[in-house]
Amino acid sequence: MNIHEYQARQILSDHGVPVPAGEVARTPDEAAAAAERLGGSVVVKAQVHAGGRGKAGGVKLAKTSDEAREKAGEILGMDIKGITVRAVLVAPTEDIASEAYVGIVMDRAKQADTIMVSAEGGVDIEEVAATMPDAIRKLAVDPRYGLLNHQAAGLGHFLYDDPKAARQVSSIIVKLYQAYRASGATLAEINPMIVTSDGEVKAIDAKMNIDDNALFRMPEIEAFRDVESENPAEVRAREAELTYIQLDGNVGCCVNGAGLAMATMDLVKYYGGDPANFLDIGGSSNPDKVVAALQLISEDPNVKSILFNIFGGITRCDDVANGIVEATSRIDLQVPITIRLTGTNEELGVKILADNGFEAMVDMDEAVKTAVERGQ
Amino acid sequence: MNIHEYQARQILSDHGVPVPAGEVARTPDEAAAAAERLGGSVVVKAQVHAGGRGKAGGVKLAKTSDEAREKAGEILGMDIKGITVRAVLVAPTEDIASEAYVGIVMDRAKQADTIMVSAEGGVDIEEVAATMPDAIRKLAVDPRYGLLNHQAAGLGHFLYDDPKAARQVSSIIVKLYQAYRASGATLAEINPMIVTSDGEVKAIDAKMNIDDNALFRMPEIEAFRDVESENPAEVRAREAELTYIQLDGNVGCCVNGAGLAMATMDLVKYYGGDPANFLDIGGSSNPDKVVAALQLISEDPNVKSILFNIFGGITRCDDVANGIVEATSRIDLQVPITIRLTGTNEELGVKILADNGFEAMVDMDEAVKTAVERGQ
Amino acid sequence: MGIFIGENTKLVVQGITGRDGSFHAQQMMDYGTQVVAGVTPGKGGQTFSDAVPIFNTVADAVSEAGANTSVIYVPARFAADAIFEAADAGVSLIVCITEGVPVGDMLRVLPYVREKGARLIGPNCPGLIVPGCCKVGILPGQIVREGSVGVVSRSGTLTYEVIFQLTRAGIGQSACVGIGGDPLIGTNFVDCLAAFEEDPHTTAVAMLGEIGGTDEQTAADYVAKHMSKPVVGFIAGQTAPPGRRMGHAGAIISGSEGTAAEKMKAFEDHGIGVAKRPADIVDLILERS
Amino acid sequence: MGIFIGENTKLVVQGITGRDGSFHAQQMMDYGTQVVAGVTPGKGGQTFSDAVPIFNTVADAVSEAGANTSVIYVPARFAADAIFEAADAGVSLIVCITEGVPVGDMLRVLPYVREKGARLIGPNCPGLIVPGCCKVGILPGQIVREGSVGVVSRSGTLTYEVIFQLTRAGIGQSACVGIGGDPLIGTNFVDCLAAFEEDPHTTAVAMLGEIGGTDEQTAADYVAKHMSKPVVGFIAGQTAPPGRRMGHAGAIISGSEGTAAEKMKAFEDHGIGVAKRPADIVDLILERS
Repeated sequence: MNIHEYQARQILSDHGVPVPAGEVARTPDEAAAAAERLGGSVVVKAQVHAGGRGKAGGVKLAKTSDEAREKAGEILGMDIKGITVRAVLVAPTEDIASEAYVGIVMDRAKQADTIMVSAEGGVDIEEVAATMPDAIRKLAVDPRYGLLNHQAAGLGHFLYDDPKAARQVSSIIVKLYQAYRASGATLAEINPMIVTSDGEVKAIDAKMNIDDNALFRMPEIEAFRDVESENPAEVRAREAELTYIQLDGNVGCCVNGAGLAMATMDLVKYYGGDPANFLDIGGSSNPDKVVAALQLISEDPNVKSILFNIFGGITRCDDVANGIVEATSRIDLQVPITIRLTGTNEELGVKILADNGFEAMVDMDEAVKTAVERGQ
Repeated sequence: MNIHEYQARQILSDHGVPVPAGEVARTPDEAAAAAERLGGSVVVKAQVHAGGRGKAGGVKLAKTSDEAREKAGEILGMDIKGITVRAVLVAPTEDIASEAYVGIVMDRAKQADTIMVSAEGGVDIEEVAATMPDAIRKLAVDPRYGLLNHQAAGLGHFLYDDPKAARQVSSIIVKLYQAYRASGATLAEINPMIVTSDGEVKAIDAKMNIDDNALFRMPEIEAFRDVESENPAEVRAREAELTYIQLDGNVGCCVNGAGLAMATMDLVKYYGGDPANFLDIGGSSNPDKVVAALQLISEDPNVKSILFNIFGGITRCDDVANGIVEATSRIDLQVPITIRLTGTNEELGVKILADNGFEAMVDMDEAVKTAVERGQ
Repeated sequence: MGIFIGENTKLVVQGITGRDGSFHAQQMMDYGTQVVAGVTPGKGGQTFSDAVPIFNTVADAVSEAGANTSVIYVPARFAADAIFEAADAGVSLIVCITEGVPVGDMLRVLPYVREKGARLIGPNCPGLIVPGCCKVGILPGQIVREGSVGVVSRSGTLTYEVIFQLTRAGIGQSACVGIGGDPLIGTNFVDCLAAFEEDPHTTAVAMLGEIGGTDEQTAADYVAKHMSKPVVGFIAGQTAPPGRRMGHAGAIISGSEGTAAEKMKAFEDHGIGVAKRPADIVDLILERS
Repeated sequence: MGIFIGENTKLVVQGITGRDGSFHAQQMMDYGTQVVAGVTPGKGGQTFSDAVPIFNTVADAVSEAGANTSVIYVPARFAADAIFEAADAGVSLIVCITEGVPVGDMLRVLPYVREKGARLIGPNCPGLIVPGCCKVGILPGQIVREGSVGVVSRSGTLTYEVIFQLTRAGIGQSACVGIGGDPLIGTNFVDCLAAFEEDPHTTAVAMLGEIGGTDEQTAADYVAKHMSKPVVGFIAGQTAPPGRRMGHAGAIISGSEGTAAEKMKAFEDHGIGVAKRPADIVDLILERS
């Protein structure tokens, strides 16, 4: 789960990371009032789950509260990579002497959380990695021992020559790691980490991703979920316990299993079609899920053809067949539907479909080819 | 550091271990009032840093608050192994179906905290270990992973056949371990851990020892220190940063280093004397410590001869010599003093002593022999 | 015969009284797997399906029923505990079917399993099967066929699909292993490839990857350096949009975006036959065997 | 010559700018030890005693000055961090002089040091010395003499006492090691006995124990089983009152009360010469060499 910058700032601040004051505003007037309270000049930053908001014009400076109202007015409602900005963060501007990057991410290959730091902060860290790899130092944290103080101190000395700044940032890294672990995060980034002109180290920006599977332990972080800033269809899918990602093709796909779902999309493309979505109904046999899935797909106006590709394992073909029958009785489908059904309880499922006027195929390639043709 | 039962109960309760209500009382009236508030019959238990208080009559039942006043009156002021009882714990009696033992102790050989449990609780666990060793199960906790849930569950199933009691006690063991680790303990014991007749598992008694070296991290536990229940001379020694244990011999010993101090006491015994104390002035060179040490020894009425045995390393002989001169000018010593001084700055130290009328020896055996003879 | 499991597998089912555990315990028994014990804390002493003793702990299942392999069907929040327990009890193979285990839990579990000298397959995997001999997990027994092609896959149902197509084409399998699709897993492609290379009954290997991570690239390198047997591969997710879960930092760490194109190129560069669609696996195997 | 340290020892002093660190760094340099670096975070770039470069981290001291051994003089609350750092930086020997390190810190440190393949001596120990060659720690250089008796001890000043008496009697030492008196230490008697057994310059060993724990009993058993060289021993605390710090549970765990009598009996039972007083060590060594 992505959380907003202001939420990540809250988590970090709760763990003792020095984060300058800041307020969330959902209207220009709120932004003006926040700027008034903060005093002096502020920065107004779009709160959206999308990268590159700066380039998109989602970050603006304001010298007065009137100016903050004006800038917030420009940013609120703006569309950044398809997502409408509904909130801004208003934070005081800082007197910046230098900018660094500090991030933690789970490294699959090393099977360890890995801390990355670079004195080249405030810019795109991928570019730093590409052009000056030595400017980045990486540290894999042994999960049995956690981040050790001397490791954080070593990163501090790598970042700053000034002993005071080095000490401050190493303490911040320790706290950032604690926040990361305590939140079930898989990513936490501070970019930039600044040193002010009077030598204070502060986290100016904050980005965190949370492991969905860990959310059950942290209702306070689950509560950060901002459904308004997500695709409404995807929100509904999650509520129905489906994994759904909307794309812009014409063949709607409903598959059990993520790997098979991706392979199905690939095959749609292979046969000249374009997948309208990724949709995994998972391993359950609940017919309600099938109904919810068909509902989601049928509401996508781009969809010209619907494809079911079900390989029964835990999922039982008869349950899926019942779901399809149930769903089509409730939804007035405007597009053709192609069904591939094999595996556990296949015969029963095929019979249920046949009894209700649906044909089922056994071969995946044949089904995909047919669905693509029907969508043209 | 030893802490009292009522303090250990507090720590355990703070970590979620089910400990029945209980109140500390320092007067018979307080005990009666506590019994009144608790209602029903109570147990009145002496709070002293000494084992075997039950056998010594320091634990009594009371059916009414009047009886609680009476029993508290008997226990308060009682002498248990040389320590005066100044407080009692008043706790409700419980309806006990079975008693078990649960303890955690740091195992030096395994270099791990080790949990011990036995369904044979409420009795002397040493006796269980001697007579029916299979009734005790031990589990060494890997410090890198901490106590794992399945390990606690396994101990629970070892203790109780009843699944509910097993589940309860394994959860208690997890919390006990957390309390133990969070307090810097080197020992935590619950004996007995009871199952009530309605199937609830509760900790009825609690004993904890805290690592002195960890106290700096835990001011709230340092605050538990009960100087009134300690030997006043030992308290003063600790305040002067000396390690002092009073014994009942006649040769007062002042040594630098614990091993040498013990070897010196052994040698006093070897030559027919009896050491009056263990006293380690440590590795520092502070003359004030020498003054404080001599003060402590000279106040012990049993001391008939005083022996200094100093092997200078970090400790400098001249500092010790200055301390002896300073101390003897302030204290009117009634007994002979024998000084052995060698090592760092030996010549300077010997000269300072000689200038002030003290003779210094180089040989440890000779010095000890002399001190023993002078004490006879 | 097969890899990791076989005639000597004595299985304990952790979570045997649960919905999935009981269903699949029966399926495995029906397939011929020696299910010697079940574990459900608090239900020790009971019997599953009139035949399998249930214990409170895996340690009991090992000492009293001789279990040497464990399969885990417990809910996600208890899965890490279950893996710790199995490793601690001394089983040599642990197969964790459970989906949705927190990454932070797996971070702690993996070094523990390694230190105990056990092998973990999964989590979030369908398990493994040696056709005609033994199955541990949830792979449907009816789609496999005895033969000599090793199948290793990060997916669940996609694995079934490929096995199904192989079997329909008359190509049997020596063993099929689903290693799981989570970011942190106990057994990776290289482990399975090495086992297939050593297994005398395996003559070729089909490897099914997915987008994300770099395990396929590492495996490709391993194939080029250490394998004599032909390997063919497929990557699911060629049309997937850039991953939303793995941020920029992840790509810097791994030095890769984890795209299907990268992985397919690694396959090609290291002599692995690249299937554009699952059905191509069959042709490639026939060509190369 | 010697054990654990020698001509090839290149020492980094952690806490070199502190009171104890600076004093003993100078003492060690005067004795001839190659002190190649000091570490004090934030003072990197400075120089100690006009000769020794100071670094911010031990890693820098290893990579830039070639340190292979570390000695630690930092305050107790930072000692565990310092040991972690030294082990992580790859030095092969770490000598921790610091007294008062919390037991809970040591519990975490010890497996880490072991995993990194380093040896830790201490904490709360005087360090070690190879007479005429190299000293690491705080043992006074003027009381030792080159020779062939190995000395290993749990104590501080008692070690000096015994060395002093040996030297006065004309008996030199091959190496003297103070292993420290804390409940948790990195190197125990057995480790040192094994090293002395292997060391061609050592002909006999004096072992100085204390009450508490069972390390001396384990050592006695080791001597009987694995040592060809004569060993003599002394236990301090024969007249000590029953330990106040170790409760009943500790005795059950260790199967011992840790008394001097038990330890002396173990020595006797395993062929170790038992000294009743420190001075007896000299006679026993003369008898048995």
